[in-house]
Amino acid sequence: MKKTTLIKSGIAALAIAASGLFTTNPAFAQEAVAVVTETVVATTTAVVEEAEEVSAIDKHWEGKTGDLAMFTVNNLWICIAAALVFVMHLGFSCVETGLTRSKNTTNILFKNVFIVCMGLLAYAAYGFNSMYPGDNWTIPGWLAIGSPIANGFGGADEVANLTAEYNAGYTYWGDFIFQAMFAATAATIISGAVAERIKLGPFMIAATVIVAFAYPITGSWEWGGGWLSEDFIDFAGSSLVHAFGGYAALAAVIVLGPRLGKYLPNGKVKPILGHSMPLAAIGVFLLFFGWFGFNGGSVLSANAPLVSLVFVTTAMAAAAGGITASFASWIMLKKPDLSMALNGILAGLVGITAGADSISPWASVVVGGIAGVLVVVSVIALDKIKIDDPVGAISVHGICGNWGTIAVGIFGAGSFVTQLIGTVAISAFAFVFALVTFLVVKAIFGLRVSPEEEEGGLDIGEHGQEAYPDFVPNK
Amino acid sequence: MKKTTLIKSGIAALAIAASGLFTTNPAFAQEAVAVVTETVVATTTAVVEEAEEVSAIDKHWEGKTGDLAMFTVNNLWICIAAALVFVMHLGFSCVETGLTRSKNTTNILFKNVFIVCMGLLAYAAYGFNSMYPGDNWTIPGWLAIGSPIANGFGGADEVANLTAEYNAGYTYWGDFIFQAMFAATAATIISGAVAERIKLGPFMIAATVIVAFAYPITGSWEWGGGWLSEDFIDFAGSSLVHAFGGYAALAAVIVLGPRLGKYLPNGKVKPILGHSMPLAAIGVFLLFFGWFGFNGGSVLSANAPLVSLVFVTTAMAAAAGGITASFASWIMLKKPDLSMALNGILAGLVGITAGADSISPWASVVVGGIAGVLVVVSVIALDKIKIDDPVGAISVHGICGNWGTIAVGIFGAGSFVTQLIGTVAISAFAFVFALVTFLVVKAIFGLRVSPEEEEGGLDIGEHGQEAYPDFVPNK
Amino acid sequence: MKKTTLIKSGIAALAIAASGLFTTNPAFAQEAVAVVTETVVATTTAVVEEAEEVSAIDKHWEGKTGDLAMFTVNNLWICIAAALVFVMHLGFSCVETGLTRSKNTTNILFKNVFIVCMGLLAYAAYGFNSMYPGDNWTIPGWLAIGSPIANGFGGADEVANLTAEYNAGYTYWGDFIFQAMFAATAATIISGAVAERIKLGPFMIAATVIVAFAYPITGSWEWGGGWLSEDFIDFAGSSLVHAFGGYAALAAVIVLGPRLGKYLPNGKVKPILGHSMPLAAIGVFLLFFGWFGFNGGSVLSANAPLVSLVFVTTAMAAAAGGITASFASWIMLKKPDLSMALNGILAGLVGITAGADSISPWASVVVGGIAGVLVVVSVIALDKIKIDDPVGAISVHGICGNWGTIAVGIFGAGSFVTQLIGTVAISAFAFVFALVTFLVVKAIFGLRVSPEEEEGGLDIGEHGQEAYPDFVPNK
Amino acid sequence: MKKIEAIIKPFKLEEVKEALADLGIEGMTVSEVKGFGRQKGHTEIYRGSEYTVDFLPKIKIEVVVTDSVLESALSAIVKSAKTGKIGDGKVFVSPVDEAIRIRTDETGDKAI
Amino acid sequence: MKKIEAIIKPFKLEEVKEALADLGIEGMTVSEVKGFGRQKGHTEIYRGSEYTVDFLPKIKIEVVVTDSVLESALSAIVKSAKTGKIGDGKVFVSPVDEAIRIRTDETGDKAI
Amino acid sequence: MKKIEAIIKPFKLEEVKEALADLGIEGMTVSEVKGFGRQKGHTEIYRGSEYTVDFLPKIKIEVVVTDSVLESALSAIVKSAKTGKIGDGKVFVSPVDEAIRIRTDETGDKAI
Ligand SMILES: Nc1ncnc2c1ncn2[C@@H]1O[C@H](COP(=O)(O)OP(=O)(O)O)[C@@H](O)[C@H]1O
Ligand SMILES: Nc1ncnc2c1ncn2[C@@H]1O[C@H](COP(=O)(O)OP(=O)(O)O)[C@@H](O)[C@H]1O
Ligand SMILES: Nc1ncnc2c1ncn2[C@@H]1O[C@H](COP(=O)(O)OP(=O)(O)O)[C@@H](O)[C@H]1O
Repeated sequence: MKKTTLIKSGIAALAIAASGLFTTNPAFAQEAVAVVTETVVATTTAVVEEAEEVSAIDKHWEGKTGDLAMFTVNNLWICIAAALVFVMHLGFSCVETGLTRSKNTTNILFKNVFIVCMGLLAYAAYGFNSMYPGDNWTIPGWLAIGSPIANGFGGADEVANLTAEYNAGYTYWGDFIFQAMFAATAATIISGAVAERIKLGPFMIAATVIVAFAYPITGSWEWGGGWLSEDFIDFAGSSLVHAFGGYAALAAVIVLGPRLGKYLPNGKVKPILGHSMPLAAIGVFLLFFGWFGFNGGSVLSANAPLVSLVFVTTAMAAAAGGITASFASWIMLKKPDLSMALNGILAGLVGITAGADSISPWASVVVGGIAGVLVVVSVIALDKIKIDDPVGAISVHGICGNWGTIAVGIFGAGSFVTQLIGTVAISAFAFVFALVTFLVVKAIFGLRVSPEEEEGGLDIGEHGQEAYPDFVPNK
Repeated sequence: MKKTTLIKSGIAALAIAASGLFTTNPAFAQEAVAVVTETVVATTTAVVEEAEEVSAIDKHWEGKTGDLAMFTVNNLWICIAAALVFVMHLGFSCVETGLTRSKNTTNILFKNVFIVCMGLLAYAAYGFNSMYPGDNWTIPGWLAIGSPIANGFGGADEVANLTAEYNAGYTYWGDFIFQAMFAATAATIISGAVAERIKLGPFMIAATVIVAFAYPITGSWEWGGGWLSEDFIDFAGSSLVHAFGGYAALAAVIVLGPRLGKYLPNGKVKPILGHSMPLAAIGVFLLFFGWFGFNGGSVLSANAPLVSLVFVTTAMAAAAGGITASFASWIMLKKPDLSMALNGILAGLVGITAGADSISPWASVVVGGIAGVLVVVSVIALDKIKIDDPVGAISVHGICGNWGTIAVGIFGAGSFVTQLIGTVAISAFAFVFALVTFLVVKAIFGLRVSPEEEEGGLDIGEHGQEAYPDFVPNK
Repeated sequence: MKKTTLIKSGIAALAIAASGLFTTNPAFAQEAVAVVTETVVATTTAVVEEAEEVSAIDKHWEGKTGDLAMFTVNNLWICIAAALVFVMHLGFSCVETGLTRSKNTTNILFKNVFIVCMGLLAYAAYGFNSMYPGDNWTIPGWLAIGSPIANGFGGADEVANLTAEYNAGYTYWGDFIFQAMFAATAATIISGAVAERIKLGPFMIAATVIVAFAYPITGSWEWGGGWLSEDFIDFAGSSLVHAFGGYAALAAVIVLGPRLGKYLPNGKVKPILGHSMPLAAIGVFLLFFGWFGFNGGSVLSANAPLVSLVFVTTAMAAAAGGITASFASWIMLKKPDLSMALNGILAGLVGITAGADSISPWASVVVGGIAGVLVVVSVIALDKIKIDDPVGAISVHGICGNWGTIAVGIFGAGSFVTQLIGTVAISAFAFVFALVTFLVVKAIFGLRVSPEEEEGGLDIGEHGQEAYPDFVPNK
Repeated sequence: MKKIEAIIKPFKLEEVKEALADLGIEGMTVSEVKGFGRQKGHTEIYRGSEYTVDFLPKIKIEVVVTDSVLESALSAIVKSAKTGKIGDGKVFVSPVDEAIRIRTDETGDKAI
Repeated sequence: MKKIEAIIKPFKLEEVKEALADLGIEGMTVSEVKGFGRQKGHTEIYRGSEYTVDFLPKIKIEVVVTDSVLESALSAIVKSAKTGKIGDGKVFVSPVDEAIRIRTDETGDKAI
Repeated sequence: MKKIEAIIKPFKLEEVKEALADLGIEGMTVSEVKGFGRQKGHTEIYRGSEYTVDFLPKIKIEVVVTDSVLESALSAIVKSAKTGKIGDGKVFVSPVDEAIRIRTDETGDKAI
């Protein structure tokens, strides 16, 4: 009963998100087709016309083969970078799975699959245009109401969208796909922090709301030309993506509470070990790989000096973070802790993200190195105050996201105060929005699985599907 | 005895495939070197001459730096796309391994390793030139007999092969490597469907025959300028690659029969659970990633509007497929089934492949979304009629490959009837060719391992090598 | 006590490597910041100035959009190739982890994480400038003392470093990041061969010394314009990277000795099985993928004919190696051995690396095919002489690295004798340097864990962290 | 009260369980074990070196029964686990002094 | 000397161990098993087909004790393992003839 | 007939098996267990929090023997499993009433 209601709500939320343009509920598939057909036919016609109109684009580039080549390589890089950012979602999935128990593996993977898919759709339906409103602000500099991507397509003049008239670095589509891949990241960060105890349906609803509505708001402040866009510097999103996700995760964890048995009555912390170090390591390496797209693509063109500099600063900060976290854990915890070394790499990456294009390579080593220490201290400190974050998401993305933003005010081109204001504003907004969202969702649907389900694992509880069922005699 | 004969036959098949140009049997390695030397010396000379002749290429581009830059970025994208398609083979390996039992893991991985390697070699030796025959048709529009890649190399004029004279989008080599990576995909699809019960040697022979001879035939119909090339639209191969593989898999499964214990005497279906959900999820994410190369590269240049549009439609369809399959399984099967969500993403990807460049983004959501539902229904339906496909390959690639092709007739630039004819013709050819191949191989070598081996696992039976042997005390 | 000393030494080594520019010891973080600030401020100023000076770069390209586009696509490819080479480190990690026992998994992953991070930092601090000394040789043609990367940044004229004035194919940064990714590879190769018995701290020190000081020396001989750079041909490093790593690994294994229980008193070899075939296979596929960047990027531009030819020869050699190793193991060992097939792919890749741009595709099949047989024979032979190499690193990288280099003298543009001299010189230097390094480290710190620790696993012994702890009741 | 320990081939578990259930036996405990017996292992080659896999995967079923059903349980197990081929496994019977159901504190035959 | 075999719910292991330790019991052996009992498994659906998971994950604790502590050990186990819900598990007691400590060759009660 | 249960250090399995085989003992069953004993576990730190690994990996060997070989089997096990260091493990002997070879229906000593 309740489950069905839940699903219906989920569908409803999605349907709203899609502004009525499409629905994902298969039961309504036929209706959906009908509903969609009109729009589709319209846009299809547009596509066909575009094909015929190709000459307009050709005309645009006539006699400018050099410019066309530049535009082509720029746009190609944005697309490839989008694919690399996509890989980060696999990275997140692996890290989260590896650092939690095997009985919750199916659930974690399912959440990650959902988030990527939902994120792309929600961003198309709403986020993209509300994050980059142009002049269509609802509250100037602070809030814009988006309109579905279809607008940008069906109605637009192709030359204006598909050539350098749109942007020297990419077409409208290149722009969209790169930004869309970023969007889901915020929810993925939350997913790790709330793992092993959150109800699937409510999580899906809350994550959808945050990705669809909250992420574009702070995004518009800086990248969309809003109130932070003048002096605040957040190159690829230490604050806008990572701190955003980290503080939303913090709110979620506070509402949700720690995993059973993590904090003992005697005040001791009982660690709950992750079940697969290879998965965690694969995840971090893939995140490192994908980050070349995340930061490198944020140059928003293939500009040779900048892209190559960004690759260098990104790699150097990650390396420094990995090294300092290793030694920090070795010294502070007696033995070199692989999970900390891995978190250290991520910390370095998050740390350099705000200033990857404006911080010198050796300064990036300092930024990443400090992030690597910060993450170790932060992970330990959060456990002290009973904030239970199985994968270290709050420390990696929240704390190091703040640090990275501020670091631009120290080592980069930014002003310390502006950077501080910006990162605090973004983190605070993310925290409050997520807090309200999770509280509301909790009030309506409940947020936490039963203790029995938590003990037995969410794989059985939510999915009836073990992740490693090989010794399950079944009939 | 028999095993040796088998191996010899395998070698023979390969030797034929290579048109006598090379042999992979190490026992004959010395002879092989002798045999090959002549050709090699000839082609090597060519390479050297090319090096000296570089001026000819330089001359070709003289004063056309813009054109050269365009050609360079185009060709680079084809190469990178080829590498991304290569990653799909890792994706397939992981999905297949994850969705089957651990006792057959080594066997599945070995088959996948073999297929990629063999596919590349066979395509070089025979497939490439028979798929793109130019004017050298044996039966015009229907069949061409290939000639080894060496011809194209040693004998050709370099300027003609290595500049835009060959193609505005790529060199001869770029062309080859991109197409070669596609070729092995068909056999990989079969590999998943016949997993956990097929004899290794016979599978290798059948897979080689299908990849080397059958795939280029249907390929030539459309992409090689054959009878389907006029009006039929199959952008990146919903039919030519996926439906082809899916229906070949169907034939193989029919000849082979279901796994022991899957269909109970009482008519019930006993599911055989996959042994590692993380592997399955990693596989699907990697396939999603690689698909950006599969579809994006099929633009056959780095054309900015088209490549970026294809990235968008590809991602949107995948996302929609993942979402609808999740909800479809949730509603129809009571709980959200991760393996279905994963299949749904693949379904969306297969579905959009035929029309990725001609279907609008919102229509691609519909195409992918329908594919996601289709795959769930199809997986369940195939089990009803006792077609045992451990990984859902027939549903994902066959059924959704058909759907995707037809969808171009609904939402894209194609005609419904032509699309239907095309996909049916390709699927039918693949089915019949594979049926005959597997029946012949079965008659000669037998196709199925003994029940004892099936119970004990093919890892021990075929390879004497457990995939996870850690608790095997051995001396 | 001793442990602390060890750590201090590690830090000292690193500190030296960084030429005093930074330190990774978190305990000294504050001091470090202070120490670094001066340099950082200086370089930061430079960055800012660069931003203002952008016009100088613009001026450089004025009226040359075609050239700018070429430079941009070239540099982009170098960057993307660097990212692909990075993926190879994940590949190595997976292969090594998969082919060893689960009780040493955390340790192996930690070593690999360390190597990548340390390699990048050490190469920046010392290796890059000593490998490419320009005219600053200490012993002309044989040895150069490097200077930190910062020099190249802070002091340099931006136009000279960030345009085609630096190189037609890449900026200074593109150059650095691509070469830096290569550097760590040598140590990663060693890591596999010494797995399951080496002490962590001493390994870290030895690996750092070899990567930081030895690798740039042989590198400078050929790629840095040294005594081998005239006639010797080693396109992407069959000798300079792979044989170097392989022979350094051989030295390490000789100093270290075999794993307990590998070679029985009765002269028999007791195989120690790898614990996860999926991990090993994932690793090899990722290495294959990354190799497109390793070889393709070594064209040092996006030159269409060469990059595409390199993609083809690389793929064909890998495929041939996989096939011949499969059949070689099938014939020689009765059953097709997946681990050998995987090693065969790597053997083919290593084999073609020296001549990927100068060997014709069919000749590359022969080169790769021979490498595939060689690796099988070599793995078996090394076990006969009690050289215990858990992952086959010496055979894959050492033996096949030699073969690949010599093959250029047979099938490619090189002279047999020169190639032989070059590969022997490089291998011998690597062997001797590593031998001395490991002997010294052994004398000072000890090199081998205790038999108890070896039996219990290095995960517990060195890290106190199991890789798969799920059935560990802990409090 | 007796404890029956049966070491069987893994794929026979389902059948044995059903056979016991048919007798009304409602509880049993199963584990994965490795067995060494007449069914000699197999010789394999890994990377060129031969080795013998002595221990083969088996399933151990433990079921505590009242004396009255012992005989029928034994014959049910033997019948359903038999393939007639080497390696079918063994059944051992041993005395049990007491049984307790944790949930209810019931003891003796009632607890089984 | 008696051997106690307790089949319990996995998350109760820690508590049971503590309860035994409190009695001064210094040794025990634990393994992962699957149990079949009154706590019927659950019906799941995988890719469209229903199946029953009959066997649920349990932990088996084996502890050999002297006759004198048997009673207190039993009640400690029962008390600490109880949730009162179905599936709590069972405890079986069986005779042991002899015990040997490998390290010292000690036998009998001293070896426990 | 007696059942010997030996809890030993994992890396000693091979030696113990050989020692038993030398006595002509042809069957045994082995499983992975975790042991708690005098050999106190170790304290580790994971992400900053300390915890004790109480249970150490051990191997359990179960072998049912005729009364006549019991003594020699016991001493073979003890001798081959001994390292003299804490944690060597224990051997327990308990009565077995009956043994059946599933393949042949043989019972008693012949079935072992
Ligand atoms: N004496 C024994 N004690 C304990 N387990 C035994 C004993 N003999 C056999 N087994 C177990 O029974 C299994 C089957 O024994 P085996 O001799 O191979 O079969 P069969 O009796 O059918 O020929 C062995 O793998 C082992 O696990
Ligand atoms: N007769 C038996 N022999 C061996 N193990 C048993 C027996 N009965 C129950 N068990 C074990 O005890 C566990 C709990 O039994 P169950 O009947 O589910 O619980 P409860 O007695 O608390 O209702 C089972 O899962 C099984 O492992
Ligand atoms: N009373 C017992 N009952 C069951 N198993 C025991 C008992 N005492 C010890 N063990 C097992 O024997 C193993 C070794 O015991 P321990 O006391 O550590 O070694 P030692 O006796 O050599 O000092 C333990 O890990 C545990 O598995």
